[in-house]
Amino acid sequence: MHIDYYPGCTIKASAGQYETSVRAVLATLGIQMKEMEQWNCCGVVHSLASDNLIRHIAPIRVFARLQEQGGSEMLTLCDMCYNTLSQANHLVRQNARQRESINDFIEAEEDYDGEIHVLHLLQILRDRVGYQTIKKHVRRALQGLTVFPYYGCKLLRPGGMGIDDPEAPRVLRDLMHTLGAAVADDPLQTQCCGSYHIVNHDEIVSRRVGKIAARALERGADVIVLSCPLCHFNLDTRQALVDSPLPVLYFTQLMGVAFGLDLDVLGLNQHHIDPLMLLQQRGFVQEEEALV
Amino acid sequence: MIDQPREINIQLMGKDYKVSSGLTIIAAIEYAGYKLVRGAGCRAGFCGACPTLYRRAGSHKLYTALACQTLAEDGMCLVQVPFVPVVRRPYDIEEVAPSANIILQYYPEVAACVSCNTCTRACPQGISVMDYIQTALRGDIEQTALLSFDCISCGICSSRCPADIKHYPVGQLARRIYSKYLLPRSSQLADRLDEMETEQCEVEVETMMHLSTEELRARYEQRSFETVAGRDQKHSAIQKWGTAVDPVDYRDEVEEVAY
Amino acid sequence: MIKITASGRPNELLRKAAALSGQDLFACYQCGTCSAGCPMVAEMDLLPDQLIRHVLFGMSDALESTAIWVCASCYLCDERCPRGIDVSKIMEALRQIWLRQNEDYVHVAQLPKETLAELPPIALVANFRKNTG
Amino acid sequence: MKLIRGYPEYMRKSIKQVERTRPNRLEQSIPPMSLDERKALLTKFHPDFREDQKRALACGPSKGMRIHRELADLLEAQPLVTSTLDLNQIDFDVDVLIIGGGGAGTVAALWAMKEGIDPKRILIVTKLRHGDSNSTMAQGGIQAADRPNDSPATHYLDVIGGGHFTNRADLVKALVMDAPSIIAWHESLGMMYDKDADGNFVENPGGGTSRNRMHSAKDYTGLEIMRVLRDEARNAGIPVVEFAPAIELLMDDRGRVAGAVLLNLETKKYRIVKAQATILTTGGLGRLHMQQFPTTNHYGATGDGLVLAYRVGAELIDLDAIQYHPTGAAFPAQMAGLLITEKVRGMGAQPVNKDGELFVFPLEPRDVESSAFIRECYERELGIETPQGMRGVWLDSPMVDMLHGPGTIEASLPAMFRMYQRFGVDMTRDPILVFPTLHYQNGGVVADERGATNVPGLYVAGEVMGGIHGKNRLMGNSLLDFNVFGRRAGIAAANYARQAIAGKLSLAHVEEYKRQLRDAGIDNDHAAPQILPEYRGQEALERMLDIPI
Repeated sequence: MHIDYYPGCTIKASAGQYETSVRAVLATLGIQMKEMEQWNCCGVVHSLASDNLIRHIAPIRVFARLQEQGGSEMLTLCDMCYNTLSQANHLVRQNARQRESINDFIEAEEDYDGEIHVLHLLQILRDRVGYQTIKKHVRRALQGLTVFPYYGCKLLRPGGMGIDDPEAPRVLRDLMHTLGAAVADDPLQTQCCGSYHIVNHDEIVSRRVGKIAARALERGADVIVLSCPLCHFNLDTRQALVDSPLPVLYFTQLMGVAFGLDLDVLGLNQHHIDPLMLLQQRGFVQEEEALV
Repeated sequence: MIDQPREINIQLMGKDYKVSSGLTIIAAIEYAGYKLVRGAGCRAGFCGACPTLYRRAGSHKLYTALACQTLAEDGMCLVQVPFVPVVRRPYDIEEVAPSANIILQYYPEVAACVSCNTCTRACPQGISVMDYIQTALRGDIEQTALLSFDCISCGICSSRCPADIKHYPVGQLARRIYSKYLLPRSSQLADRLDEMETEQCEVEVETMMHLSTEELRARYEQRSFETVAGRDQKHSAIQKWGTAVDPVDYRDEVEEVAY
Repeated sequence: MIKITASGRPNELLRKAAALSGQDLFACYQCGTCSAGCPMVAEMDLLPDQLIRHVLFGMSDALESTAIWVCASCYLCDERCPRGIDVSKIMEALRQIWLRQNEDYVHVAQLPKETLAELPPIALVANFRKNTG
Repeated sequence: MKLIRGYPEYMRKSIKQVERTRPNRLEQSIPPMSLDERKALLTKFHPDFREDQKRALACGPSKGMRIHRELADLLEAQPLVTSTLDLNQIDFDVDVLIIGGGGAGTVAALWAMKEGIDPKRILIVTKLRHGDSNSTMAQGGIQAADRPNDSPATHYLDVIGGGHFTNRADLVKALVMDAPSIIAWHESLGMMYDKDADGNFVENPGGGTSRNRMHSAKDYTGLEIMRVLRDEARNAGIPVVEFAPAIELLMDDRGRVAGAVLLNLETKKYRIVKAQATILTTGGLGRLHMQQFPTTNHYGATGDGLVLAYRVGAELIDLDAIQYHPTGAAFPAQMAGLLITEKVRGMGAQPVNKDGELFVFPLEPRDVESSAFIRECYERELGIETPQGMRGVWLDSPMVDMLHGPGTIEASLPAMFRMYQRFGVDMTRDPILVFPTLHYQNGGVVADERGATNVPGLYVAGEVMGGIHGKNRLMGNSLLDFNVFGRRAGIAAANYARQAIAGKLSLAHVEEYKRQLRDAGIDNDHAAPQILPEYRGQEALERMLDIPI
């Protein structure tokens, strides 16, 4: 089976390891990603002002282009893309007047009426593939590894848009359990990492990240997993305030380790905080593999 | 089919003029009596000196075009844009090796693009301007270079951008990085430059220089011609080009008549 | 109906904030749940519930507060508000009111090249959308 | 007038003939002319051989040289300023002044800087904008012998034969020997040449080349070269004053060129530049419209540099030979004179007359091909007359896609395709109407291989320089020429500037030239340089009052 795939800018610019690990994991599960042609940035954040229509053009243009290309479902990996696209889709479906204005402006071959279904990768894995199938592909169960799932904001909220219970999400926990890992839970898992303040107030991000990482450590975590490239950047580069920084991985990288996939496609060497040492110590990765 | 009257009415900067039909905008402005200093360059669509903003009778839209490449129409109301301020950031080409963020470092406002596509719609070259700004945002230098190649730096895109992006320097930077760092260097050229170190080439040229005109002519007429690579050799019109068709010394003979 | 504002003039700030956010600010009964859950309160000068109050009174300091810029639209307050108010939309409305009267809140041209070299595009795009008009 | 897909009905009838003969023509061409045939054709039809259109220069260093009368008028016109002009206030005091902001000027500036001149002590002044030049408009390519089956000596032979053995050998040597290193420089600057997967250049033939050595960037080669050079000059911080043509050179009391008088085209204020060395890179003269030919040249190509150089005593060469490019657009009128690159014929399009007959071998040298077009239109009366009264012959462009596959024109000739499309003609479907157009100044100011003229302190490069191409330039050698001699002049001027100390500025040479004009009995009220051509409508000019406001 194949699915139309919307990558988003950051996946291409600085989160290549997420994309390559996803491709490898999905290939193992028999799913091919077909990157849509000619796409643009989704806009990253949904505009919350009632009249700021120009800020909705980006995500809706993405839909209009996929519609022109004959797609009906869209896979996203990035939490922010997922959130922005879903909220824009919701707006198009709910607000006929704004839908019309935006369609008039976009001048696509065909108006976009909210027909395309946006899916986050985690939804595919949970709802389409299923944990049972995933379990069948586990070659090296992650026994003895304690994982701190970090959801952040955009995967869960606003309520109607999220992929899981906004206050008590479990998708990452269940997935990690499927891989054989132990999971450390904490309310900070769903709290903001400081987001785009990294641009001009990185001290805010450092404080937020410090707090989250310290809590993860307290809970006995060995590693943080997540799915958002911005959270990843913040957590991976701003743990300076923490005494013993925790490696931060995309959840698909751990899936790849558990599936026994080639390390070079998993991009485990593309992190500020090196995860390889830990994975070697725990015996999930052999030393000669890690050298690749 | 187009039916145009012999004379048309246009407004130049709000003033009415009657001009002959069938003229380009630039020629119509001159016909009306303006001597252009700004707003005219190559007059052939290559230099970007003559961006024009105009409205058409019966439309609410603001259009853009190159004045030398667009026909003046009856009812047009237009102004030429003498200059679009587009601030570029200086860089050292030796120090801009490709990385995902290299363009964002110089032009971070690329990230302000709202994908409205106004730039693309305004571009007189028909370039997908928004798409190359988007590929720049995601660090795809190759696509940015390829998509922006036909740009003539007229700046119309930047004059219309709600996000204040400076488009053409973005394309320029991408093209130079792509060509310098991502395209492989020519090994043939490198070989020739090595060969020229040995002075062999110079000796050959010096030999030519010391030949009499008669000897040169003889060599010229005896040149062998390279056949045109990659062309359809079946076609005679093409094949002919691979033969000696070039001029010889007729001019010298003729000149004796001329002076 | 008598409307009381701090200045005695009609409350233009409230009118705009309500229109842009689509929220009924009068619905707020000042329970403070939003502020209690907000991960950013440590960085804010006025807390979210205080901001709403200030807007209701037409106090222009709401627009001068750092809080509206610190809010990163994580939607936690919206999720928890017992009165169903989308506080994040009020924050966005206040940012928009400020941005439409002033220059950009963050000046890109002043961002150091070293910072720009490492940032993911996603951070820059989000920052632009929140902090520039 | 009714137009059907861009053409009036009567032209459509002729196009039908072209379509009718096309299947046959796709199979066969006609042979090139013999030398005798060429000679007869040229003397009778080439515009350069119309002696009634030429006259001898009456004064100056090249007195007696027979040149086109439009150019002679210009060289014998009155200066725009007199020696009474106040030269005491120096507005720019620089080491190297470069007059002309096209390719040659920009290359010269970059190399003067590399030679050690502080970029702030270099000044480019230009009539229009930096980059407004024929350089930008060059389409086809740039020659350099860098493939294994080629050599600088082969290039040399092609150049000198193409120039009918009238070229100056030392200049040709410089041209061909420098060519590979110029391309290497461009490669290091990041110019986006067409390359194959291995990084080697895609190289095509051109009229008169025995090897494929035309490096190109689609059909925007000059644009690509110019915009990268300009970008590099901007990175270097080299000052440029735009809309400020030089209207006279300045000399010092020891007879050396020492700067120029600039005119701000918008305020009409003059400014004085004092320079240790001056490089003229003012380009060509197409906008003089010799014999009323249209031109491919940019708006500012009015031969100013020749005028300025001649007045300080610089010698001229080969100015009797002007290049008429055979394929200028003849229809629609809005495109009249615009260049249709030789690449179109190179890719298989044939020139045919109104009956659809191929009447000349498609790839004769430019001057021969042009003469054949003129003969077809004005002697045999087999051209097609446009509604505006211009005559032309068909260039059967749809053949390109038929020979090379659909989409070739759009991919390989995007500028051509786009230009015709803008004016309602689809060149992939219908032939295009062409007629010779004024293209290039073959000759120019005499200079040595460093670009130095016979006047101390004055250097030249680019189209304004003569001798390189002799009487006829080959395709792809003008982009090369401005790079080679721009670099050489920039380096030589930098070295000269380091030693020179310009003395007191003077315009005495202007008075001297005026005296020579008087002595020669020339009494006219033309003024030169012309700066810009006159295109205002007749009706508007007739009622214009020249009132200072």
